[in-house]
Amino acid sequence: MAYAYFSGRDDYHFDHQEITHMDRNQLTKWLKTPVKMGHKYSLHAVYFCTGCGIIEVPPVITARWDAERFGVIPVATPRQANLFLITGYVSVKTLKAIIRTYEQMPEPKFTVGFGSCPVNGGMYWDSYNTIKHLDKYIPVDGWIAGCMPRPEAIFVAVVHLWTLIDKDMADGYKRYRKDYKAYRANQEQLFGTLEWPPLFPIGESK
Amino acid sequence: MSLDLLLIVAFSGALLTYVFGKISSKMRNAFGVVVSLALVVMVALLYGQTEEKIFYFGFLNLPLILRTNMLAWFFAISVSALGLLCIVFSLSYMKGRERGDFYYLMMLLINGAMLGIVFSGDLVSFFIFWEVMSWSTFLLISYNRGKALFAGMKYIIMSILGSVAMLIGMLSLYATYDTLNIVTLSTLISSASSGYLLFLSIIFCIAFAIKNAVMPLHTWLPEAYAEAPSPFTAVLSGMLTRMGMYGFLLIMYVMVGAARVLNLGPGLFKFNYILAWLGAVTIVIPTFIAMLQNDAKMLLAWHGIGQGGYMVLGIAFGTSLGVAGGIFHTLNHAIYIVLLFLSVAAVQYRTHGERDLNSLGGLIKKMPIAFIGGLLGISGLIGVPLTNGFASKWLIYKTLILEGSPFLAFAALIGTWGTILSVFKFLHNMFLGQLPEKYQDVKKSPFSMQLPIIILSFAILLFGILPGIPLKVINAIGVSFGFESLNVTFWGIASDTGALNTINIFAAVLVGCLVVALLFKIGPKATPIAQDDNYAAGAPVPKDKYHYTVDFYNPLYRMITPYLKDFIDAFYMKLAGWTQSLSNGVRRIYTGYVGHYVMYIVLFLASLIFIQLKWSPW
Amino acid sequence: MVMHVVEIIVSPLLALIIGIFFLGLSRKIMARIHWRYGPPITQPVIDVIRLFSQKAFSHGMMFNLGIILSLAGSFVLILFLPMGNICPLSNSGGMLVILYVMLLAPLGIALSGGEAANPNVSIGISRKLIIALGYEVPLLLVLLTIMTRYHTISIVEIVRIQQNTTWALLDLPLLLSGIAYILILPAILGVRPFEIVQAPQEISSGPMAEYGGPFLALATIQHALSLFIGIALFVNLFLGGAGNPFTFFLKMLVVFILVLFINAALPRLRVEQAVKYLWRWPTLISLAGMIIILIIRR
Amino acid sequence: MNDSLKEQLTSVFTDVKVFIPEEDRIVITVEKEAVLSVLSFLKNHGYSHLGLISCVDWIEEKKLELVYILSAYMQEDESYHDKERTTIILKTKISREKSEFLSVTPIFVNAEPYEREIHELYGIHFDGHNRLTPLFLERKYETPPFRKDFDTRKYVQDVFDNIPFVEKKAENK
Repeated sequence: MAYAYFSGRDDYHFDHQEITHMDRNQLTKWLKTPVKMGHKYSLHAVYFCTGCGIIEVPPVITARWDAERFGVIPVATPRQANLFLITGYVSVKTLKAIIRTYEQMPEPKFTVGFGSCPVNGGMYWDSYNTIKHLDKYIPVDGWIAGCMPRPEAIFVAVVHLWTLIDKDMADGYKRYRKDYKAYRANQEQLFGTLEWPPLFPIGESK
Repeated sequence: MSLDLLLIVAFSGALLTYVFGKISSKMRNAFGVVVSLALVVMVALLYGQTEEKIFYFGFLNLPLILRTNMLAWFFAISVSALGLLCIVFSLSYMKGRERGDFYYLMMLLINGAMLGIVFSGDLVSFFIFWEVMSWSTFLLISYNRGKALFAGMKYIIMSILGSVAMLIGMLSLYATYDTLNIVTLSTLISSASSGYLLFLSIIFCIAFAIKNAVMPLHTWLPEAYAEAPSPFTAVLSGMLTRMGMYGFLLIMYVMVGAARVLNLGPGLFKFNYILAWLGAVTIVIPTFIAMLQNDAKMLLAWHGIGQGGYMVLGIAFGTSLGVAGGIFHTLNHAIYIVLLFLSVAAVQYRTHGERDLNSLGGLIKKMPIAFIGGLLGISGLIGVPLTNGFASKWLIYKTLILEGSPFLAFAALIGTWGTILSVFKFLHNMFLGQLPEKYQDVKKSPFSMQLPIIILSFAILLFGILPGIPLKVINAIGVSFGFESLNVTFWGIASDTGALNTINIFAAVLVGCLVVALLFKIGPKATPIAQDDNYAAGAPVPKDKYHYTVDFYNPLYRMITPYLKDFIDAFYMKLAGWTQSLSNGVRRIYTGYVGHYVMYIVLFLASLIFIQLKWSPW
Repeated sequence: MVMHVVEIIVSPLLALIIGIFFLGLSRKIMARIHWRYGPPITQPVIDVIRLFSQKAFSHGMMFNLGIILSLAGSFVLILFLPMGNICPLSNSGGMLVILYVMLLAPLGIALSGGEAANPNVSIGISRKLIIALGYEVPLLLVLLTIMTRYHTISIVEIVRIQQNTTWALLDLPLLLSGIAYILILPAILGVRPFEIVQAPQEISSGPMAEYGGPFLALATIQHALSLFIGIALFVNLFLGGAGNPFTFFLKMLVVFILVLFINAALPRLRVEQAVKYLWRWPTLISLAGMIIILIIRR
Repeated sequence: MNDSLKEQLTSVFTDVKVFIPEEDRIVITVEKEAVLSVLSFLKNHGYSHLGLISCVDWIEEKKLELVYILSAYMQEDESYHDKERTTIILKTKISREKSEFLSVTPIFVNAEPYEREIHELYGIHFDGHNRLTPLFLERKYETPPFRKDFDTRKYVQDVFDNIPFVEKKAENK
């Protein structure tokens, strides 16, 4: 298969029965859980195109694979977004921008790493300047493995994200709030000192 | 309450303030406030009275007459009230500045002189008070030396020209009718030839147009406003310049009378029609020049000129709506321009006299009261509904449209849109945007500065939501001019060709805001973050590296700048240069050698003899 | 009296529904023009629901008040616009009030965005004000022409006269003004080629750059309402309003789809280019229209 | 043409080795003292475009080799001259321990970013360069990362692998 998808969580099992299928037109669900449904079917994405992944994005959002069918559209600023898609390797300098952008997104927010490089470094596994595991610095809700994944992989990721949202398992932002101390420590261990103040009061995280 | 007592209080109060200043500054401040407060009370007690007092000082055996009526009261109350507010504001603004006694003396003197102008019932006392006002204004404009001195020079020269014009008119009137009593004159003039009336109107209107800064006689105003001490600039812009409006009303509708003045002159070139067009020009051009200013007070000064255009346009158009709108706009303009200048003064007071819009910014969190003052002030200046500027502008627009002169209406409306651009730049560059590092620890303005700002902001909203309150007085004035009475309600004008009902708008806006606020409350509460935590492509926004409201309207500037130079001012400057060189040439005659003088005398006698021999005229 | 209250409640809701519907329709039609399937027509509703559930960031008091003021201004403006036979505030100031209440929306957005010291926001605000000055010149000329022609400043009167006689667009002396209005309609609605204010590719959606969560939801609603207002004004002034809300809606739909095609077909102009264009042809045409009206009245 | 240039070079300069591996390519090897003069000579002869400066680490012979790639701009649109087709590769070697060299920014202004990059990645100090500030890298490296003796694996283990997974950290607490 041209792609594989797995969650950022260990307790999520790849199972075709469990996967949520398109239920946008079921009014009862809308009345029961409007917030979940809203988040599922209006994923406004920030495409953080760090590397080769940039090539896969244009076909996804234009006429070939029209992502807008599912309400997935790119937006201009992270303030307006709730999906953070990191496509390609992450160098140390880029990580700074990624952390800042992630912290500027309003909650709830979902992160998806696209390609092998953010997963574990991929072909840059021993590079002197590429951080290997993105989820040491910001929480990641799902991965799309492959080098490069096909554009369809993004839609598979979106479907899995629906499932995660349905099961309340897309909780990256909650983990970030909970373990903020650890994340901040990791970031500072890499960069030395960060020039922006902590997002949450450090003492609060337990 | 008698008028002479009022004026005695005004002038003696001014002198006593100066004397007390020599003793202690606290006493001086207290006494100044008390005097101006007393003036407000006394004027307020005059409401609705019509009395006339005649004094014979044996001055060219001309009587000095004081009289009051609705028009005079209307101007007097705004003069005294705004004067009081500016004095209160000055208390902390002038603290620790040199020549404070002189400042207060002049402020109170100008106050009294303006009261004298509006209460004087004959042209002699009118002229005397007018001169007192002009000269003390000159002294205050050049209060801080340097550029201010030059501005004051410009002002006093043009003001003297105006006075000369007025004097000529007075002399001709005296020669013709042998009296300068306004009431008597108004009855006598009605039988005069229209040519003479045209001459009178033009000669007087030159004087008043200079004071009211109607184009092309506006050039003294920008520097004068910019350089004068800020609280006095408020008085200058709010009331003193508008004495010109009082003069216009006096000559056009009191002396000549509406019936005659509205059809002076031939055909299309009627006197009032040309005046209206001058008003329109005065609206448009200064508004667009104001857009190019980077100096807060300069920007407001150009708007002072532009708004004066609305008033002239209103009263010159000569319908009951128009005149009412013109007079009402005088009051409204006084309120919001004073408010704006006081806000600027408050900012200056805290930022060490910083006036340059490009080096201010982000002061909203530091000086909220000043910001509210600025916001309401510009809303009034634009004429946003529910602020006072809207009501008066509405009257003017409506009459312009319905009387079928859409081009004048277009000039007025487009002036408004130019105003929006420049005043939003004013507000944005001062209070919004990026807070410079050096203003991180700016404190709130002291209470004696906040009080006038709060009162004026309240007044703007009050007259905007209930314009009927002043409109009742103004309607009485219009009726006294012989216009038909307007159907004034508390919340506007009832009419079948489009009514104004501000209370509806107010209710709608209120309810709308409440509903939207409730809608806003649906979502989770927003997290407050620092001002500089912005999205700039993942990079931090550099602090103090740059100020991105510099050249706020750069694309527009590039288009319109070439057409917006103050050609008139340049012309006057050149004229002044020529005059100076000419008089230098004349001065060369006085060489100081006795021989030369003897030679002049000999030549003169020789020419006399020659003439006698040739034509033998004697 | 009860009828009046009902109108006051109904007309903003109707406007809101129509505006949101237009937003969805525009996305669908644009997608089809791009040979895409496109989102469902209810997508804006989904977006708004989602946005209301997010926890936004606020830069201060003015940041909240400005957006509220702007949306409230749009709601108030709708009360002045006759929608078919519904016009709650018919005689409270007429056209002039409409002209000025149109200010509140951009002013509120500008104040709100001003407190967030974001460079993109400042650029967007200045662009918005410049383009507004650009299209106000011909717009004012057109409105003054109509008010002079029908000799009233009340828009309800204008609609009534057109209902009795004929559409202003078909009324020959006003034809030029109508053409001028059509030329500036994209600028009023802020669609391409005049999508200068919130150019997402250039200045990351300008004044909206710092909005997220409920703020963006309110901004979206405000955008929908502004679409409604711009088109409703045109329908009222030139297409003779309507007898009942339904025909009114149909007329609006036609105009809106026309505007959408323009939007899909054209690229974006620069600010100077836009202002130069607006001050050249539409202004000249509307000026000619006004002169014609003046000659006729003499 | 190339031969004529070769003759000129050999005639003017003493210690240059010029050889032509293939058509349109000239490889010049000079001592590091002569680099600036040869570059200015070539520039005066029309090869006024400095395409690239790169660096090679010859760790066995303890040398760092700097490579300057020059070419000429097209004179007219219709046709090439073979001069414009030619690419000149100028090589010089400097010592690895005392890695210092002269900046060529006086001759080619656009050499500035190239030299900053080489300074950052190979640790060569260029005299006469006005700002040798870091260009790409966020972190400080004790041995410049493009030198052959820079142990990437070890560095990665020390820096990136030492940063713990947040989940594990949370468990440990």
